[in-house]
Amino acid sequence: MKKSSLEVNIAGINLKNPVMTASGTFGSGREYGEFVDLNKLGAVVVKGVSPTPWKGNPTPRVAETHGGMLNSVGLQNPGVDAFIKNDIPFLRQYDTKIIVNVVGKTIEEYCQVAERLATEDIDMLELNISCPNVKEGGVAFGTDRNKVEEVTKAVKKYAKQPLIVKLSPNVTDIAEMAKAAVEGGADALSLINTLTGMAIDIHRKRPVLANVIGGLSGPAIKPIALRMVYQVAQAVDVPIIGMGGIMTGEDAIEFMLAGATGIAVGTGNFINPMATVEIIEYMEKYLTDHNIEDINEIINGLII
Amino acid sequence: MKKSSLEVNIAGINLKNPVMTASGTFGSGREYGEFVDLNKLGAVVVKGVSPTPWKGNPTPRVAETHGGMLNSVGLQNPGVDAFIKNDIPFLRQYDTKIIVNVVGKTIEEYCQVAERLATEDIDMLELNISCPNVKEGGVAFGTDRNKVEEVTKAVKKYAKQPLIVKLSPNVTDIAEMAKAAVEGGADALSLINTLTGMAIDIHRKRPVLANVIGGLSGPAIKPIALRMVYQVAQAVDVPIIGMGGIMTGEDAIEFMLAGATGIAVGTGNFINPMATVEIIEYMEKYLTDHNIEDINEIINGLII
Amino acid sequence: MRNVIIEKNHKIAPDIYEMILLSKELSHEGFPGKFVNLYLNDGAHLLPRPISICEVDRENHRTRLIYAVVGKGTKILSSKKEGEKLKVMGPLGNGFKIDEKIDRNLVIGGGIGTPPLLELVKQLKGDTKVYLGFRENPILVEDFEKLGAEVHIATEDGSQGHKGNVIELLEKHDVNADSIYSCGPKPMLRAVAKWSREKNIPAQLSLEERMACGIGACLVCTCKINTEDEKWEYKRVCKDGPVFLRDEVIWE
Amino acid sequence: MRNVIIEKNHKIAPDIYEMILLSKELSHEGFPGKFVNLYLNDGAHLLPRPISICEVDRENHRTRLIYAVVGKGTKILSSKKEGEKLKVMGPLGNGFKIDEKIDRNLVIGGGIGTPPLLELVKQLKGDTKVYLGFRENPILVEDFEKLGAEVHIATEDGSQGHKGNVIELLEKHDVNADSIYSCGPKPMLRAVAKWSREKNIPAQLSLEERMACGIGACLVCTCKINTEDEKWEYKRVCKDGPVFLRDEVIWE
Ligand SMILES: Cc1cc2nc3c(=O)[nH]c(=O)nc-3n(C[C@H](O)[C@H](O)[C@H](O)COP(=O)(O)OP(=O)(O)OC[C@H]3O[C@@H](n4cnc5c(N)ncnc54)[C@H](O)[C@@H]3O)c2cc1C
Ligand SMILES: Cc1cc2nc3c(=O)[nH]c(=O)nc-3n(C[C@H](O)[C@H](O)[C@H](O)COP(=O)(O)OP(=O)(O)OC[C@H]3O[C@@H](n4cnc5c(N)ncnc54)[C@H](O)[C@@H]3O)c2cc1C
Ligand SMILES: Cc1cc2nc3c(=O)[nH]c(=O)nc-3n(C[C@H](O)[C@H](O)[C@H](O)COP(=O)(O)O)c2cc1C
Ligand SMILES: Cc1cc2nc3c(=O)[nH]c(=O)nc-3n(C[C@H](O)[C@H](O)[C@H](O)COP(=O)(O)O)c2cc1C
Ligand code: FES
Ligand code: FES
Repeated sequence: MKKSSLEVNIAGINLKNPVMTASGTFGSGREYGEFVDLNKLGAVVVKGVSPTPWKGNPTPRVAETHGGMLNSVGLQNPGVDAFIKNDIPFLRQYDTKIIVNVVGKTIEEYCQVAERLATEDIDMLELNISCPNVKEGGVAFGTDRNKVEEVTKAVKKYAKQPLIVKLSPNVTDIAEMAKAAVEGGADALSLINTLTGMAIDIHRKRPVLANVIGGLSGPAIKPIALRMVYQVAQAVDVPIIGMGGIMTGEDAIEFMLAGATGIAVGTGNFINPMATVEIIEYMEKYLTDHNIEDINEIINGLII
Repeated sequence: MKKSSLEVNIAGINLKNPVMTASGTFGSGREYGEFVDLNKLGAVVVKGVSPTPWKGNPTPRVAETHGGMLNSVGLQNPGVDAFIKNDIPFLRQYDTKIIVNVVGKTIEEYCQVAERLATEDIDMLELNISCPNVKEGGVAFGTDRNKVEEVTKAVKKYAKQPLIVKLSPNVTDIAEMAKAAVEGGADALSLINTLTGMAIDIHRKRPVLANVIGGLSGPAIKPIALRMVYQVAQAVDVPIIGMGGIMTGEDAIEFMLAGATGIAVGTGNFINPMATVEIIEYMEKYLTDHNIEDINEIINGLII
Repeated sequence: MRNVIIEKNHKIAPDIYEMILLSKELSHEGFPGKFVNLYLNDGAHLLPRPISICEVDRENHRTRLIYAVVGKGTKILSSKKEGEKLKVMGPLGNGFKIDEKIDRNLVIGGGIGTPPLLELVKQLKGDTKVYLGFRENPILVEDFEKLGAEVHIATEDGSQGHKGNVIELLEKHDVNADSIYSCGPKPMLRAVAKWSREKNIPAQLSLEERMACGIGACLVCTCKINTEDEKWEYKRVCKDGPVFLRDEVIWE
Repeated sequence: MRNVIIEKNHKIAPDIYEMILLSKELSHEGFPGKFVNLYLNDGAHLLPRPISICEVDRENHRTRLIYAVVGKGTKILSSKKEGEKLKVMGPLGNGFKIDEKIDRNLVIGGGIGTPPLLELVKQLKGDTKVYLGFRENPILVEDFEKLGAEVHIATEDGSQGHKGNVIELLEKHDVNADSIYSCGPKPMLRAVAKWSREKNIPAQLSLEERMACGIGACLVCTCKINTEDEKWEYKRVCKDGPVFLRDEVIWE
């Protein structure tokens, strides 16, 4: 049997394999580049980029929880100009796709970033309407069906690259949000962003995070993420990038069977910097063991 | 310093301490009675009781997940008559409060159970409008603001004991659901029920649960539960029973600081059958260490 | 809950381990067909693992378990060191009922369902025939033989004994008996149920189901059981079983 | 990521442990003020724990860590057995910058911030004074003395040396120096910053912040740093630090 193919296509873009990095957990690839050969990755999804520099929230910004972690970084980033200047040339040295996570406080700000990136050498945009750690924008857009559609539609006008919309899991009906994004013109969906959570230092009687509430990520949330990917795959026809607690190749295959075309590793990188490449290796093994020639055969392959 | 008091009052009922068992994880106390002295517990919350016997869902009904578990029991129970005959007399042998979890497929069914229990020797009712494992009733009532209010109002008419409404975490805005329940007449609130989740057997390409989707519980969900208890405590004035991933005394204190008057242990019992009594012991120690005479002082005691 | 010491924990066949636990209470309460819940003490894998009691040595306070490494929990179990402590709950469940007046016992085991039958055979009175089926590597054969039982083996790959399954072997030998005790994979138990019904021999079958509490409180481990009044109801494998009468069990 | 062997892991004071790791690379790259990320291999506690390099023995490939048990992660760490393997990332971060032309070094340590200063003192040229403050039980005093440094101790309970804090002791001794290196709890660092500014002595301070990745990718470990162009920006303690110049740090 010849080597199985891991290539997938998301909204017209060919990825050498389905494995990406989750926004905000991998910087712009520079730091993890010391541990992981970036050429091996399907795509690098960079941290959220806003029109102007954002400082983010005060520290502590992280709390460990059972099988997961809370973060309240709050989209600290140097702004789209610095990103274009420093990070695109760096990433373009590698044979991988570049997906830029776009953030803003208003619809106009989201559009500004998309417009500014329109002529840049990047492969896709990921619209982040699901960050729970900022007061304006972020999750405020991601939990209201109409706003999801509105912001997607607005950004779509400026976007020259395929547009992924990243959904928030902090909603009653994820399928409805997915439909709203698709109606707004999303070419693909990614999910899930973090679930809002909290941790308390009982001896100081204070929240562990300076921001009180943060976003929960890591293996603890995997069953929720998987359920949402499955529900969204039943509801819409655009490709899905699944994430939430993926640590191993087994986890990644679960997401693909549930309906994801691509998968992303976030918190998993912190726990095992080699997670992404180990997942790619496992995918090859899984396909060989199961006598499957093309990874596309397992997407949405769940038998009910 | 004299021994600190653990006594709390929930909707007029005095509990010797805040520690209860979460519905559905402790049967009617009989089985765990071999490991735990039921006289020590603040209250025993029994499994969901419906007007007629319910068979529940097919097996497998459980899947272990990282730091948690999924269940899809589907409220199997012998019906309210069998419950009254067998379980109330058993539990009344012990010096603890009895809280009955009430389930139904329609508003009428919920009311029937409340009516049937009106003359029985039990202490409180817990209205379960948040079970994700049944097709009708359950979470269908718990994720719609208006239905929450409607079913609460209806059951309140028949309830002779104080009425706790148990909220579902699978919603965009937990505070809104809490307000709806209080407007419907809830004397107290309990939260959270399980989060819907999923697990896949990648080699069989099938869901692990026969029911495909189940309810996630255990320490993995604690940060989410804690955040919701905190948000609800800011939004309403009725007492809150907090639960979701409580395993240790430290966890329990976190919930009380966030605003819970009582706490319940569910999945924690499976992992450590002695969890409830160990939590009670820890509470005493915590109060002594912090020089606090009355546990009521720490409720909602979070410093922001 | 007991905190017991692991006296031994070592591989006895490919992916099969033997663990000896030291505890007076455990060994004294360990009757055939009962199981223990083993707590892994691992933050990712919280639920206890149910493992049948294979054999007890009451004098030396030993309880013997035989387990297959099939997933992450049993993998963790296999890495426990001798001398370490292990949290154990049990013995749990209802085991095999032994009728001392019975003459001809037939014990049928399959794969990793074989271990709990060892203590059973030790306690059975009368004549006992043991039929065991395996995919490839038989386990515990000598242990059964040492008890003086007549042991017959079937392997799917034919590497030992009859090539094929254990029911074929029973039919080939035209076995008869007064009572059957069986534990093994579901397809085998189903075949044993069918065969024994045809032969009109009463049978006790030990079932398996995924569990959480292990003591009857959570209702996740149910199986369909015939009842008199109703058509059927879900009973708890952990508390009402794991051993059920053949005619109670409804196969899906 | 390196899989290294734990040569030693034992208690040296109440709640304080010493761990010796065996790894050529680690010992050769371990410069003063850098740290390692230790992976606990526990399903509940996933994030690595940052611990400073206390001392390296390049010849014997040893890296010495001194850590306090303050929570669940360090508790797990303290239960690791000698001979076990440990996953380690590092050495990470930017350590102390040593200016070889400087004559009079002043090293100020507080509590569990003392360990990383040992390798520093070993490498400093010129005259070195070491001032260490503790709540009660001083650690590593003999180790510093063995290096030929002049060591002064302050304890809050007065059980050893000066009763009170280390700044009081510095003032009492009217210490002067050309360069200060300090690591310890935030209140102490802040006091060192104030004192050194008054004395007009340049100082390098090693900061601490809760971390996730440990390599600069996730931005959870930031601290406020003065910049030329803007008023201030958040810099990463793990990658841009943990050692910063006194005048860069903005105290909250
Ligand atoms: C009453 C009873 C007695 C048993 N006796 C033995 C024995 O003596 N020797 C032996 O090797 N095995 C025995 N088993 C099966 C054993 O419990 C499982 O193989 C084991 O739990 C698998 O755990 P894992 O983490 O390695 O597998 P995983 O598949 O990773 O486990 C995931 C979850 O599913 C559960 N699970 C997986 N397979 C089974 C199964 N077959 N039965 C029940 N739960 C399962 C696990 O307990 C865990 O909760 C028995 C099971 C039952 C119910
Ligand atoms: C660069 C650096 C070097 C350090 N060097 C040493 C050293 O040499 N010796 C030593 O004893 N300690 C050192 N620490 C502190 C040490 O990392 C913490 O004490 C340890 O992480 C606590 O873990 P825990 O699980 O026991 O505590 P918990 O409070 O249970 O930990 C919960 C979470 O908070 C984090 N955390 C808690 N306290 C701290 C802290 N003070 N600093 C950073 N993160 C924290 C943990 O890493 C974990 O993610 C250093 C910290 C940093 C940032
Ligand atoms: C420290 C941290 C920072 C994050 N920053 C961003 C971000 O800038 N934009 C975004 O869309 N998601 C962000 N996320 C969410 C992740 O991309 C991902 O959706 C989430 O963490 C779930 O995946 P995981 O469990 O694999 O981490 C961040 C997550 C973490 C842990
Ligand atoms: C096996 C199982 C059965 C449950 N059955 C019920 C039930 O009958 N009624 C109910 O209101 N909640 C039920 N729950 C939810 C729990 O009461 C509790 O809200 C939830 O598990 C979160 O708490 P935990 O993390 O401590 O388990 C059940 C949970 C489990 C795990
Ligand atoms: S495992 Fe809980 S009832 Fe059987
Ligand atoms: S810990 Fe991730 S940037 Fe410092």
